[in-house]
Amino acid sequence: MPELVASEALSAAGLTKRFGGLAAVENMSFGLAEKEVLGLIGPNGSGKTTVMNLISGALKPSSGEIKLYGDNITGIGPSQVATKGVARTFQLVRMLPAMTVLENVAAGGVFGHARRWGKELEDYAQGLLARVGLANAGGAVVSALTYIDQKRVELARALASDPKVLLLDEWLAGLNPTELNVGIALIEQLRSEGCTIIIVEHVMHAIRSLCDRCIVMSSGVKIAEGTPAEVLADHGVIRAYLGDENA
Amino acid sequence: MKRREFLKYTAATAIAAPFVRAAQADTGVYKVGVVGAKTGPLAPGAAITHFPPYQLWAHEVNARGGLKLKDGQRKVQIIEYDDHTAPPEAIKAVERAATVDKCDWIGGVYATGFNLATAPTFAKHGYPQLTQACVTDQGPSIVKRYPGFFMFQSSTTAYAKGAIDVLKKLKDSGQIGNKVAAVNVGDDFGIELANAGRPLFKKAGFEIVYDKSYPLGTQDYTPVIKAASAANPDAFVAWSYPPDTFGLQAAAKVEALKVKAYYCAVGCGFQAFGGVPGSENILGAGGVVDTPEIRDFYKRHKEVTKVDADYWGSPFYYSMLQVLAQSIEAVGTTDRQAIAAYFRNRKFKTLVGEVEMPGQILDKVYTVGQWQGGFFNAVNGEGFAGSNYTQVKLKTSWS
Amino acid sequence: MSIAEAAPVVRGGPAISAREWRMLLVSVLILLAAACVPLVVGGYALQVSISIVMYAAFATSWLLFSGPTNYIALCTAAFFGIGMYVTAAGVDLVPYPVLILASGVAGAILAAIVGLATLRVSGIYFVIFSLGLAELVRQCMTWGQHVFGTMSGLYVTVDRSEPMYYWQLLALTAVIFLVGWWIGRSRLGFALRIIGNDEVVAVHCGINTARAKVVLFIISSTFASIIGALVAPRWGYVEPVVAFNPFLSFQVVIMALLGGTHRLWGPLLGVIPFTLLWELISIEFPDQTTLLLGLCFLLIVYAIPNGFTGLIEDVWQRRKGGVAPGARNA
Amino acid sequence: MLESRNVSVFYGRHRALENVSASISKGEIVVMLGANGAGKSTFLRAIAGQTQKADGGTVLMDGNDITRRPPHEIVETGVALVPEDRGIFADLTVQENLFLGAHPARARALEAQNMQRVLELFPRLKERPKQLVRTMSGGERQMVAIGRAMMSAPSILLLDEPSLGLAPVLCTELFRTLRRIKESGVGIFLVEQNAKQSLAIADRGYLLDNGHIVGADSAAALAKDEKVKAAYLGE
Amino acid sequence: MITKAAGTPAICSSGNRNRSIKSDMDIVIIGLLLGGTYALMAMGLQLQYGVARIMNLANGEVLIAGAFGAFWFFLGTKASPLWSLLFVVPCAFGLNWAIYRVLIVPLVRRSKSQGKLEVDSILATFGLSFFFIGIMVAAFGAQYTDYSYLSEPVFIFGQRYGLNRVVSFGASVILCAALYLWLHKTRAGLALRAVSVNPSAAGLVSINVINASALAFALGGAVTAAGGVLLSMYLTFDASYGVVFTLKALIIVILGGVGDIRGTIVAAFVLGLAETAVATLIDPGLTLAAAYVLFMLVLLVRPQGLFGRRVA
Repeated sequence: MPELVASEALSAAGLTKRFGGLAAVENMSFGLAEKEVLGLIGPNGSGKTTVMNLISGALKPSSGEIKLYGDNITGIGPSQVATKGVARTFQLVRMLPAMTVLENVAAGGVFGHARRWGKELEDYAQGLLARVGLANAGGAVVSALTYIDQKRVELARALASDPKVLLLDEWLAGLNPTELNVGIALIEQLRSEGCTIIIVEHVMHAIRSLCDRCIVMSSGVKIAEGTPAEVLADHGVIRAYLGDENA
Repeated sequence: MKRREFLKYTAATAIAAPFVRAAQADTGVYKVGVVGAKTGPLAPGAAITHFPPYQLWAHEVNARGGLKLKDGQRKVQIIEYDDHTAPPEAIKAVERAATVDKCDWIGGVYATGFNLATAPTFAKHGYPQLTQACVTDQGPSIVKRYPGFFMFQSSTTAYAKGAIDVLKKLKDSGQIGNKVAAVNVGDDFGIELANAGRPLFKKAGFEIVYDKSYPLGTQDYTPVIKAASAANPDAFVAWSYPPDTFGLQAAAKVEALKVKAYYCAVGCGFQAFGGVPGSENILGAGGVVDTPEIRDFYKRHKEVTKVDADYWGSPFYYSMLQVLAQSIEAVGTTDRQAIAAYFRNRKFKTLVGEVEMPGQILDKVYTVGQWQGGFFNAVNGEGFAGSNYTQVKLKTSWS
Repeated sequence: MSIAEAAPVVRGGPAISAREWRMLLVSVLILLAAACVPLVVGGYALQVSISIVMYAAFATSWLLFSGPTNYIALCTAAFFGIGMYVTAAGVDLVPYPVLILASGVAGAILAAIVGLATLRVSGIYFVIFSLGLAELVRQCMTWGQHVFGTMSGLYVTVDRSEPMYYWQLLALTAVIFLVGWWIGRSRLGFALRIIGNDEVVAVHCGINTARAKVVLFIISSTFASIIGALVAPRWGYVEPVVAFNPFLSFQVVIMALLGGTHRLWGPLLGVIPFTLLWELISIEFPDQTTLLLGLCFLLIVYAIPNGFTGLIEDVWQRRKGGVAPGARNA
Repeated sequence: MLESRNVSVFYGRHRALENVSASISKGEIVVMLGANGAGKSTFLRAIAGQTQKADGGTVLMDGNDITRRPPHEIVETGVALVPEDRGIFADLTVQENLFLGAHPARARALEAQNMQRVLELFPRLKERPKQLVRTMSGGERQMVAIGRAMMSAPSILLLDEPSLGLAPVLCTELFRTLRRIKESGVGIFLVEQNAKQSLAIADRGYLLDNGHIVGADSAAALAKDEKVKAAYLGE
Repeated sequence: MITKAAGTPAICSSGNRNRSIKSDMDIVIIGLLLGGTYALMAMGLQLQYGVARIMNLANGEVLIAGAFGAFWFFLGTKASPLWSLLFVVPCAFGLNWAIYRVLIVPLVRRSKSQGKLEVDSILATFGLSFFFIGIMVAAFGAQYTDYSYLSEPVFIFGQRYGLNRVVSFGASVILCAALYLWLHKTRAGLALRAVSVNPSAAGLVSINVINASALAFALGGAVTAAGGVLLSMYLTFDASYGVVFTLKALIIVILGGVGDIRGTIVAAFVLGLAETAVATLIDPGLTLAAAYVLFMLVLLVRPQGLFGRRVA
C-alpha cells in the first residue's frame, strides 16, 4: 500500500469492487495531487465508471480504501461523500426538470461541502452561471436548454458546493466537434483556476490537452500510468484500447 | 349547457340536497331510522340480526294498519343507513336520521362500540337509545352516563357464566372431566368473554389446559384445534366470532376432536351453522325455548325478509320492537320521552315471554343454546325463573 | 409543490415576499371564516363540517409526506389508531391535553421505526407495506390485550361539545398548513423538491434522502396520531376493528388525489366536494353506498386524473394562451 | 424497400422531425449522421411505430402504408428495430431472447434456419444459450440484440447507435458483422455517431440536423465532404 | 378483570414439552396445506401484477365471486362444487378480459410512467372492488356463507387432515405446475414472460403488448376465481371479505418477487409454514403479525423479493 503524501487531495489504495463473482475493479491504487487534473481512460467495461462511483460513494467497495485529504471516506455513502467535498457530473446529463436553471445550480450549494442559503446562495449560484456562460438563463426552464447548456448547468451545480475534488464522468460525451471545443475550454478554465479534477473520457484529444496525468484501465486493473503522451504511446495500451490492427 | 354552468349547477345541487330533504316532512308515517353496517366486517352479522327484525316488525305493524296513535293510525317507514362499519359514519347517520330525515324513532345501532360511539348523539337530540346489539359489563355505568340508554341485552359475564354453569353441571354430574381447553378470537367480544371466563372456570373447579387467542381473519384453524386436542381436554370452549365459529367447527370435525362438550360463542345461533354437518349437540351463545310461537316467528321471518333469523339476537330484537310498539300505542303520540318513560318501568308480554328493563337493562336472556335436531334449544338462561330448559346432551359424534 | 415557476429566484429562504404575506393574510381570513361555522350551523350540518375539517387535516398531513416524495402511504389508519389507543389508555390517568401530545409522540416513534426500516424500499413495496402496517399494529394490539388480560374496547370519556371538536380539528388543520408552508420554505423543502425531481442527483448534492423522507414521514404521521387523540372522545369507545380501519387510509388518499397533490391547499379542494358527495350518496341511496362509492372512485381516477388543482391549472394555462394541454407533463 | 415521405414528429410544441424523407432497399447499408438531439432516434422510432407516431407524412414498406400501424404489426412487414437501449429481455436467457425474435408469424417457419445463421454470425452466443442476458457484457448484449432482430427474418434492419458504449476493438468487429449481414441480402439503416467507421461500410448516407435532412449522398462522397469532416469527423 | 389468569403460561408450555417428531411433521403438513391455499390466492395476482403490471386490488372480490359461484352451484344442484369450475373459470376469464380492455387500457395509454400507472390502477381497482362488493351484497346478501364441502378427514402419516384442504392442495399443485410449464415451455408463455420482463421491447418482436397483457390479466382473474371455488369448500366468506384475500395475495406476490411465478409458489409455502409454525409453537394470536414481520424482514434484506429481479 503506497504511503500517502501530505499534499495528496485524494488517494485510493487497493480499491476492489466485485459484482457477484466478477471483479469490475481490482486492486486499484492511485493518488491525486491538489490542483491536478487526472484522466482515467480505458476501453468499455474496463471499470472507469465503477471507480468514479466508488469515489463518489454511489457504490461501496468490496475492499480497499479511499481518502480525501487523509480523511477516510470509504463506504460512507454518496451524500456524505458530497458533504466532505467531492462533487460529480453524470455520464448522461441529469437535470432537475421541474426546477429553473438557477434552482438547478443552487441545488448543489445547499447540502454539500459548502452550505449556503437564502440571498447568499442565490448570488453565488448566479455567479456560477455567469462563470459557465449562462449568465442570463437563470429563470429558464431546463428543458428549454440545448444539450451543451444542460451540461454547463450540471457543471455549475457540481461547482456550487465548492468541491475539493471534482469528478467529470464522460462530461464531453455526445457533444459535436464545435461544442466539444467549448467544453474543453470550460474545463481548461477550471484547471487554470486550480480545481482538482478526475476526468473519465473517450475523447482522446481532450485527454491530451487537459490532463496532467493519465491512468489507463483494462478489465478492472490499472495497466499504465503517466503523462497522456507517455501512456498513449504505450503498446499495451493501444492493443487493449484500440484493437490489434492499430497496434 | 356549457360545461362550467353544468359544474356550477351540479355543485349547487350537491350542497343543497341534504337540506332540501329536511324540508319535506311526512306526517302520515312513523319514521324509524335504522343505522347499521351493510358493508365492512360487521355487515354479515347485521344482515342477519340487525336489519331484518325491523323489516319484519314494520311489515307486520303495517299489515294491521299501522301504529295506533291518538290522531289516527300511522304506517311505519323504515329508513336504513349504512355505517360502513365506521363509527364516524354511524355518528353522522344518526345525526342525519335525527336532523335531516327527522325520524320519529331511531333504533339502537349495531354492535357495542357503535352504540357507545353514537350515545352522545342520541342524547343530544333527545332520542332514547333502545338497543339489543350491545353486550358489555359496563351496562350500569353507561346507563348512568346516558339516561336515555336502554339495553335490551345482558352482560358479557352473564354469557360466560351461563356457558360455564352448563359445563359445571356436566362435570358435577360426572358426565365430563374437569379439563377445559379455551380459545378466543383476538377481538372485542371474544377477548371480553375470555377474560370474564377465566376466573369463572377456576371457581367452577375446572383446569384450563389450553388457553390461546387467534387473530380475526385466520385462514386455517387446524393448528389451534390440533394443539387444543393435544392437551386432552374434556370440554372445548371457543369464545369465537362467526367466521371462526365456522372455521373451528370444520377443523374440529376433521380432527374428530374428542371432547364431550363443545361450545362456540357468536354465530353458533345462525341457522347456517345448524345446517353444517357435525353441528349436532354443539353448544353456543343464545338459544331459544322451543314454542309454537317461536317456530311461527322463524317462518314469518324467512317469508318476509328472505333471511333466516338467528337463534340469539333475532327473537329478542323482535321482542324489543314489540315493547316499542306497545309503548308507542300506549302513549298515543310520537313524544319520545313519554315513550321511553313508559317502557322504563313496565312489564311487557313479548315473543320471549314477559320482560322488563329494571335499571334500563333487560332482566332476562337465554345464555346458552344447543343444536338438537335442527333447532337451537336454550339450555341455560338468566332471569327466566322456572323455565324448562332442554336437557343438555353430550357431544358424541362429528358426523 | 413541485410545479416549476419560471421565476428567477430560489424559492424559500428567510425573507417573506409580499406575495407570501398576501397569501398568509387570505389564509388567516379563510381560517377565521371557517372558525365561525359552528356559530352559524348546528346539527347535521355541523357533523358534516366536522367531517370536512377532520378529513382536511388527514389529507393535508398525508400530502406533507406523499406529495413531495411520491410515496403513496396507505397507513393513515395505523397512526390514527395509535393516537386513539394512547388516548383511550391514558384517559383516566393523565389530563387530556397531555394525551394529545403523548399520541403525537407515540405516532412519531412508530413512524421513525417504520420509516427507517422501509423508506429505503421503493414505490410499490412501500405502498403494500404501509397498507399492511395498520393490520400489523392491530394484530399486535389485540394480541397484547389478550396476553395482558385487558378489555378489548376502551372507553374514552372526555366531555367535549361538538363545536369544540370542530375548533380543535380546525386549529390542527391550520397548524398542518403552517408546518407545510414552513417546510416549503425551508432547506428540507428544497431538498424534497430536488429528491422529487431526481433522487440520484439529490444524494450527490449531499442530501441525506433517507433522513429527509423519514423526517417528513414522522411529521405527517404525528399529525395523523394527533387527529386520533382529538377524535377519540367523540367516538367514546375504541376497539381495534374500527380504530385501524384500512378504508380510512384509502379515503384520505382518494380525497387528496381528487384535490391534487401539487399544492398544499390541493387536498382541501378534494375533501369538501368528496365529503358532500359522500353525504349525498348516503342520504339518497343508503342501500347502495358501497357500489356508488366505487363508481365515484372510478370516475375520479378517469375523469380528473390530476385532481382539481390540475384541472384549474390547465384552465389557467389555457387562458394565459400558453401551453397545449398535456405538454405540462412532458 | 422502406421509404419515409415527409415524416414529421412533434413533442408537444417542440418539433423533433420535420418533413424527413429517406429510403433504404434490401442489400444496402444506409447511414444517418447527426449530432445529439438532431432527431435520429426519433426518426427510427417513428418508422418502427414505437411510442412516438409520425404526426405527418407516410411510411411505406414495399409500397404498403405502415405509418400508423402498431409496432408489432410493423415487425411482420419485415422491419426490425434494435433501439438504443438494445431492446433485449435482460432477465431471459440468450436462447429465449433469440426464440422471441422468431415470434413474428413471418419468421416462425424459418426459425431453425435463422437460428443457425445467427449463431454463425455470433459464435459466442452458441457457447452459452442458457446464460441470462443480464449477466453479459455490453458487446455480448449487442450481439443478442442484433441476433434477436435477425431472427425475425427482416428485410430491413434499423439500428440505433449500435456502437454506443462499445470499445474501439468491439466496434470494428461490429461493423465487420454488419457488412456480412448486408451481404446476406438484408438492408441496414444505421443511425450513428461514429461517422468514420459507419461511412466506411455504408453505401449511402443522410445528414440530419435539427430535425431536417440537410444532406444526402453516397457514403464515399460524404466522407470527403468538408462540412461532414468538420462536423462529424472532428478533422 | 385486569388480573391475568394465573397458571395459564405453565399449562401452555406443557403442550410444548411434549413436542415430538410426529407433531413437527404435523406442522409441515398443515403448513404445506395452508401454503397450497395461499398459492391459490396469490397465483392470479402474480399474473396480473407480474405480467400485466396491474396491481389489482379487486382481486379478492373476484375470488369471492368465484366462491359464491361455487356455493350457488352446490346449493342448486347438490353436485360437487368442483364442477362449477366449468362455468366459473370461463366467466371470470371473460370478465377480467373486459375489465382490462375497458378500464385498464385507458390508464395504460395515458400514464407516462410505471409509477403513475401503479397509483392509477391501485385507485381504480380499489374503486372497482367497492363496485363488486356492492353488486355482490345486492345479489347474495351480506351474510356469512359456509357450506363445508368434503369436510371429512383423510389420514396422512396417521394424522387427520381435512379432505377439502387436501383436494384443494392437489388442485393448487396441478395449477401451479401447469402454469409454470405453460409459461416456460410454450411460445405463448414465453411471450407473456417477455412482456413481463420488458414490455417496450415486446412490441419489437411482434408481440401485441395490450393483447398479451389482457390475456395475462384475464388468465389471472380466471385462476383467482378457480381459487375461490376451491377455497369456498372450507372457508367462511361474505361479500366484503375479499380484502383479506387481496392483502394476503399482495404480501405473497411481493414476498416471492414480482414477475416470477416460482417466487409466488415458494412464498406461499414459506408463509403457510411460517404461520403454522408460529401458531403451533409460539401463539396462534401472533400468526398474522408473524406474516407481516416476515414480509417486513424480506423487504429489508431483499427488497426485490425472494425470486425478484433487482430494479436498476
